[in-house]
Amino acid sequence: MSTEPILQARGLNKRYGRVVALDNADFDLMPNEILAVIGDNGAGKSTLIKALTGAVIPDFGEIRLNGQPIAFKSPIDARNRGIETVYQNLAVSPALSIADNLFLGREKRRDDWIGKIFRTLDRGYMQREARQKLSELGLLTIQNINQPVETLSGGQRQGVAVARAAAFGSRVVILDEPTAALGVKESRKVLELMLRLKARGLPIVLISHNMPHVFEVADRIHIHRLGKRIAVIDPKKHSMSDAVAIMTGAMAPPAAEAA
Amino acid sequence: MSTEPILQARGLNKRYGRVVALDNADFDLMPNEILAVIGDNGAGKSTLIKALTGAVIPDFGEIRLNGQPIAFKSPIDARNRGIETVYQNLAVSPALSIADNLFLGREKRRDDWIGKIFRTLDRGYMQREARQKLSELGLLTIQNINQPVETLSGGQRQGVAVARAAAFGSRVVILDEPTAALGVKESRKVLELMLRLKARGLPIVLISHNMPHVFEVADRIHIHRLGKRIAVIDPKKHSMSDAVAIMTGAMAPPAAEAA
Amino acid sequence: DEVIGLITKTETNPFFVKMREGAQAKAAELGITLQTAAGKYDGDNDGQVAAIENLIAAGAKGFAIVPSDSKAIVPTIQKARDAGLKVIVLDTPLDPMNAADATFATDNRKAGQLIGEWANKTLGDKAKDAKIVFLDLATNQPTVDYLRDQGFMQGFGIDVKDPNKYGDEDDARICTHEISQGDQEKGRTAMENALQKCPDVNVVYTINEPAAAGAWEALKAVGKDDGSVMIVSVDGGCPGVKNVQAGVIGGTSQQYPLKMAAMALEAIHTGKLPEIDPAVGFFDTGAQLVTAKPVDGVPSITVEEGLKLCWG
Amino acid sequence: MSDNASGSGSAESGLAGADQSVASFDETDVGLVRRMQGFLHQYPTSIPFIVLLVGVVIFSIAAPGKFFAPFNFSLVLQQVTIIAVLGIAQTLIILTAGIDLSVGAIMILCSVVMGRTAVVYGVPVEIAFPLGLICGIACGLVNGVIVTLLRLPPFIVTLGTWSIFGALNVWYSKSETIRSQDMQEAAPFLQWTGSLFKPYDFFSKTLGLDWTFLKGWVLTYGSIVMLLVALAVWYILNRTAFGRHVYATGDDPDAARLAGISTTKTLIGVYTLAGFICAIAAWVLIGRIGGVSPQAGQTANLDSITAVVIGGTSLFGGRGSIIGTLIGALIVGVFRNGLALSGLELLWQDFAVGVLIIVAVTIDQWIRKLSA
Amino acid sequence: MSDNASGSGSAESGLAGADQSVASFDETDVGLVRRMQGFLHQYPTSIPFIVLLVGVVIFSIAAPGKFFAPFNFSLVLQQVTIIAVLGIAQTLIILTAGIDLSVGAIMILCSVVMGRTAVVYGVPVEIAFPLGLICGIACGLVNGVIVTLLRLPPFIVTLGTWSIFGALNVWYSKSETIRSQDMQEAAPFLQWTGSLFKPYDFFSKTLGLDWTFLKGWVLTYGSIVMLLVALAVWYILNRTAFGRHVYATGDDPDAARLAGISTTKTLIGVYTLAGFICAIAAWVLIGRIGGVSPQAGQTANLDSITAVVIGGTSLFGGRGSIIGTLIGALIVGVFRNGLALSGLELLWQDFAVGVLIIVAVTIDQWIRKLSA
Ligand SMILES: Nc1ncnc2c1ncn2[C@@H]1O[C@H](COP(=O)(O)OP(=O)(O)OP(=O)(O)O)[C@@H](O)[C@H]1O
Ligand SMILES: Nc1ncnc2c1ncn2[C@@H]1O[C@H](COP(=O)(O)OP(=O)(O)OP(=O)(O)O)[C@@H](O)[C@H]1O
Ligand SMILES: OC[C@H]1O[C@](O)(CO)[C@@H](O)[C@@H]1O
Ligand SMILES: [Mg+2]
Ligand SMILES: [Mg+2]
Repeated sequence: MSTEPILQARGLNKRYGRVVALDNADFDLMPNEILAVIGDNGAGKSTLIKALTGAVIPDFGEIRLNGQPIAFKSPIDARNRGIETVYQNLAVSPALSIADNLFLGREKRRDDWIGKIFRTLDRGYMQREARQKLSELGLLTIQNINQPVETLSGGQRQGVAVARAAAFGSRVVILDEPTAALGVKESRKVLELMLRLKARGLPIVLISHNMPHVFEVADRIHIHRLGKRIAVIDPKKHSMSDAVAIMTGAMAPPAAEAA
Repeated sequence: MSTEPILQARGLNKRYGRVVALDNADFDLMPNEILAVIGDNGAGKSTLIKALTGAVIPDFGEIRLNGQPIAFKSPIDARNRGIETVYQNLAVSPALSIADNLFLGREKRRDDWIGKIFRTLDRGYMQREARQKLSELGLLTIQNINQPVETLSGGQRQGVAVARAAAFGSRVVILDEPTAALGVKESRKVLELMLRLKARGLPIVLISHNMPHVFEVADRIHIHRLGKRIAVIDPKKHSMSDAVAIMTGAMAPPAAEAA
Repeated sequence: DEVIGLITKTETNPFFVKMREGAQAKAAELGITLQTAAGKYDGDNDGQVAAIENLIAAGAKGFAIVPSDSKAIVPTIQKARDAGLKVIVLDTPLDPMNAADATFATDNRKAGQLIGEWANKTLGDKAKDAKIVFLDLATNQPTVDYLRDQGFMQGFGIDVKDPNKYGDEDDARICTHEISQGDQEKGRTAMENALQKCPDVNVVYTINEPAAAGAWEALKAVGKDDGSVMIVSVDGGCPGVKNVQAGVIGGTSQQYPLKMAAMALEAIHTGKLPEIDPAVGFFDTGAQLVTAKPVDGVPSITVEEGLKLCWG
Repeated sequence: MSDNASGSGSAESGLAGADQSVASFDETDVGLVRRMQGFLHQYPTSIPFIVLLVGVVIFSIAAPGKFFAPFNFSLVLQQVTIIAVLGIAQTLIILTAGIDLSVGAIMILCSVVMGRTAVVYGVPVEIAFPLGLICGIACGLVNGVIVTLLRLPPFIVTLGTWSIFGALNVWYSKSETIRSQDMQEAAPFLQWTGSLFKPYDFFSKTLGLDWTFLKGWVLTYGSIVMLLVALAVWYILNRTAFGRHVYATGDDPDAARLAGISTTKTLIGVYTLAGFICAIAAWVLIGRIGGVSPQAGQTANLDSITAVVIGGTSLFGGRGSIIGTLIGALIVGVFRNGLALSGLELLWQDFAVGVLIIVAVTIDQWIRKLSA
Repeated sequence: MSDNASGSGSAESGLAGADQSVASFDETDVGLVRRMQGFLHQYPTSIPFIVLLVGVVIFSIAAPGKFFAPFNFSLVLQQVTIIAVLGIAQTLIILTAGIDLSVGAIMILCSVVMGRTAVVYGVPVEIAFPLGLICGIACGLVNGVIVTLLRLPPFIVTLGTWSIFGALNVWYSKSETIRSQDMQEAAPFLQWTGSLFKPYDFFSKTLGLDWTFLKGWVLTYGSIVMLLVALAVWYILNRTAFGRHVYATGDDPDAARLAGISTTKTLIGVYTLAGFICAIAAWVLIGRIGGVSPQAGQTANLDSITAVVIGGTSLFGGRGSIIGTLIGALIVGVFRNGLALSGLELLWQDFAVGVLIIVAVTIDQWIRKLSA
């Protein structure tokens, strides 16, 4: 933990009318780690990562990427800086096909002169790639890659979103409950994928309510409660039971690690 | 298993264009049991329960409620027969408040003459009830019961849907991945709630990818694969590992119990 | 500071735009403020009601109006007169006509009659087996619509049955009535459809000159711009008179909107009304037939004269 | 797998003694700005009202003496009454994510039915008037039944019935206008909505109060009818189960159906109620023009939709309010009236109306954002 | 807790050797009906085409000899061209869940700019024509910028600019008509869209082919321009990244933004392109009426939206097609033309148009349901 954080936030605040979603929240993501963020429903986890990725503009607070202060105006800004996110509500376009969704915003053009002049898309390539990415996630039940996403099952839809983030993240990958709707087999593939990404040197943020998953892959665990980070624990030094106790307020956060 | 099933289906079929979602699927729910339905993503679980509750009209196949053939035309028909469902996509109205959503379709009128003549709603009552139901589920972070549901966190939203089904189910309660977005604490409350409902004599269908949850509460496990029921197993006689193996096709379904 | 109003049917029909220009010039001459308003479409009564009310609120001395609905506007005009405003109606008389202080208008039935007679006499013997297409204004037949249409028939020698309604005649020479909404594009479509029904048409009556121009394009497209079809119209706008010169329109009844407006402003400003023939009931600002081929017994003016008097 | 991972059971043992308190945050920052924000957030319909007030202030300066006068305000109110009533009907439809292009045609048809039946066919007004109301209900029912049973887009259905009701209007009315004088003789009741209510006289006569500040203010009974209709529909939308179903149906029809609402019944109810309100608008229309004009109201569709949208109701359904629509209608009315009095050339009045509509909604959105 | 529940780890041990095959189902049932169904399911735009054919058959019977003739078909095509071109512009906007009430006003304004600049101000058509196109682009850009930067509902924005562009039209045109003859002298190029293309002559002259079945068929160059515009926009929508962004933006703007699409750029692009297409429509309009009439096209907004909706595009955005719009425009054109030829009384023609529109879309929905 001596190195500088890749992504850092201090004193983030966000209120919606009378509801306070972020209350002076801090955040640190270190290079090449898997950081899990856990917390009760409504604790403000999703709002936190939305604030970090430009999907929500915090009322005040500071965000730094590689030590530089940044102020993303939109998720595009974050994406252009290599931060790829799977939002909890998935952010897929229901009427578009699986392949279209996977490549949304970074469509591949044909390499030949037609592509150059007429900006024609290389649909064959994108369909092949899409099929392969989904197979890697074990989503074998998808029968038709040109099916609109709205006709997919809940888990298949989540698979599309995860495949997209994994395929394109170049600096940070953030996953907000990526396995919530996934089956046993498919969840396993996503965990493997995360470890593969980490092996490639990417730091990952994982929001999850699944403690076994969290304790399996996380290097550090950020515990969020009532809009703020109340502790960061090392999964090797604490049990799941401790984590849950801290997260729900049953146990005081360990002094040293309290944020 | 000598008694007659409460809800039964034989040979259900449903295809969407070239995609076959249900392929001669069978189904049996016995009185006063918790039946778990498990299967890969896209196996057809959600389509199965939609077909059972009138949300989707099967192409062919037979459904019986208490031994009587039925053909629900819409979810209202099912609800009027006491079948209450939490659909995977939740079926909440984003712009309406939590209280409005909880009582949607069975609003409570004022008891006095004003309510009789002007059909005035008893909003105070509905708000109090809503707050209480959510507290029972441990969703304590909801600060404002008149907040539109769209402003809730993913888990809070799921809590609203579960609370609604639990409050009003009178004959069968069907839950399609009710804890997918819930935290540890909140999931625990939902499991407890299911056991309470069962104690009240209600049979319950639980679709879930969470094997520990399934094996904890289920009396029987219906395993769905590629659009059909391939086995029904007894969680006391089989391990989670067996269940997953059957569900993913790694193991042949046990002969006696194969559907 | 004296305010006088002018309310027209619409804002885009050149007829009303020129009327407004005439009024503006007069207002500048008299040193008064002109407050203008218009309906949103031809037939918009409610817009005109609001316009009158606003003039009352503005403390106007009086106003001139081209009523969109000659009956429905009457109570509101009464309200204005009760509030002390002078009201002069232009172009389209009220029903009853005396609900206004005065009416300065083209006699639309007479305008129709002029082109009807001219068409009949020009055709001569051929008139008795003419094939006539009518490009009218709208399905609901507002006053100008039936007045001109029925006037044409009377002039042409067709039994009109009910003189305040078209479509009830049984003369074999009438081939079809189509709706043009006084619009060039719709006029063309109407003529195209009419041609399908009446391929041997030789007379086209049009409600106004935009409709006539549209009809011409349709005829041209099928090679009937060779003089085999005669178009007649009403308006006498400059483009219309030039079309008479070019042989597109055979004859048109010219109206004088600038005169109507200027006279009205003068009258309201001075409070002196011109002499009105009680037999007619309104001050006829005149309608003259403009044609390059005059015929005996139908008074007309030449294209050159028409061009001097034309508007827009 | 880390050695800590021993199943959900072990994780859950941490639950014992979990904090049961509701999240709460100190509300210390209660300055004026925050309180304003809070107010606007809670009562978002007050925002178009602010925009309306801004408009009034501007025109009071732009057209001094003429615009800001009780008489002129009464005028504006009269001028917007019909569109406001149609706007209420339209709001109901738009809340269900529909659109009704036939409101204008229904209104005219019903006014013709009321007026012509009473005046031309000499049927007593006690029968002709309800007949007109039934006409509205029937038209609305037709729309509703086609929309729900054939599952067609409301745009198409009402575009079709617009043509159909329009043709029926031409057929029944024979395109004949009914004059005010004839109406007054045969069926004065139909004109009642146009007669004036003078609050000052009323209070001084009934209660003996000499409220001089009320002098000069007049209202038509039509405006009062409009307010009553608005109140009733507001009540239905916000205080009855049907109203909640209207919002739910527009918000997400699939979710509403899965939640057990009969969207069919709700939609048929909405279209029928809207038809009835159009018939009320017909009555107001007769009062306003004194008689019946079969060609009135061609821009009524667009005008009513405009009032709804300016009033903050979403064309995508599920979000909006009746009060917004009333204010939306007033905003447009104030702009048109104010510009007419400003003495601007007609052409530039049109230009200004366009600009002002955009500006008004911009301000509205801007305040909303600040108060979010 | 059952004794089996020993964490997810134990459950996952069952995964070893999981079936890796893709789900597949026998496609045995390949009767004609199923193949038809499959075809319709895959090519849903063929459905409105079927409805169009049904309309053609009906009118061929109802107006024998007149309706079913090459010449009449050419006419119908000419009659719908303007609305079809505007409909293409409108489709782009509606796909983004917007609506453009200003398309008609942009078209007129641009036709006035092209025509008046060339004929009245004597500017060479090489400058006047591009100026007209720039006018369209500028109008569209204004719409797009206001919609995105001020985040206002497109309905309001284009309602406002409709007024504004309309005022500019009155101002620049002085409401003066330009005659066909004057246009022909000063700028015949602007009329080119109205001139006739005869396929038979073309093929016999250029290729020496004597295709007699083509005799009698004529097309205006305007219709050809329409087809080219349709083709280009179809290509943009379906074969370029921009097109995918248009659909995504309309489908769910929040999701599109989160997925990293600049909905602002997409929307500005769409409105600008639509403005450009309106300017093309202006050119087609000049060809059709020969000259310039500042009061033309007043019903163009509603007509273009109608074509789009009948063509199956959803007013809620994200779903629809250009081909649908062309067919939608043709369906309305065929109905109007067929009814006009049928000899029905005008009033009942209106009635029948209303009924037919509803029936057409009902059939469309019904086939869709069967093929789902
Ligand atoms: N747009 C909004 N308007 C009002 N309140 C909001 C809005 N978005 C979020 N909230 C509130 O902010 C709080 C935090 O929500 P958030 O989605 O960040 O929680 P979370 O920790 O991600 O929960 P979950 O685990 O259920 O996903 C919740 O109480 C929620 O109701
Ligand atoms: N409306 C639809 N159109 C086309 N295909 C559909 C539609 N609805 C579902 N499907 C397909 O049917 C199959 C079964 O879907 P279903 O939602 O029942 O799966 P599931 O078992 O519930 O999966 P999950 O665990 O991910 O929720 C999937 O392959 C899905 O793509
Ligand atoms: O649309 C009918 C109107 O058109 C005119 O002929 C002018 O073109 C007017 O005299 C008439 O009132
Ligand atoms: Mg969340
Ligand atoms: Mg499912």
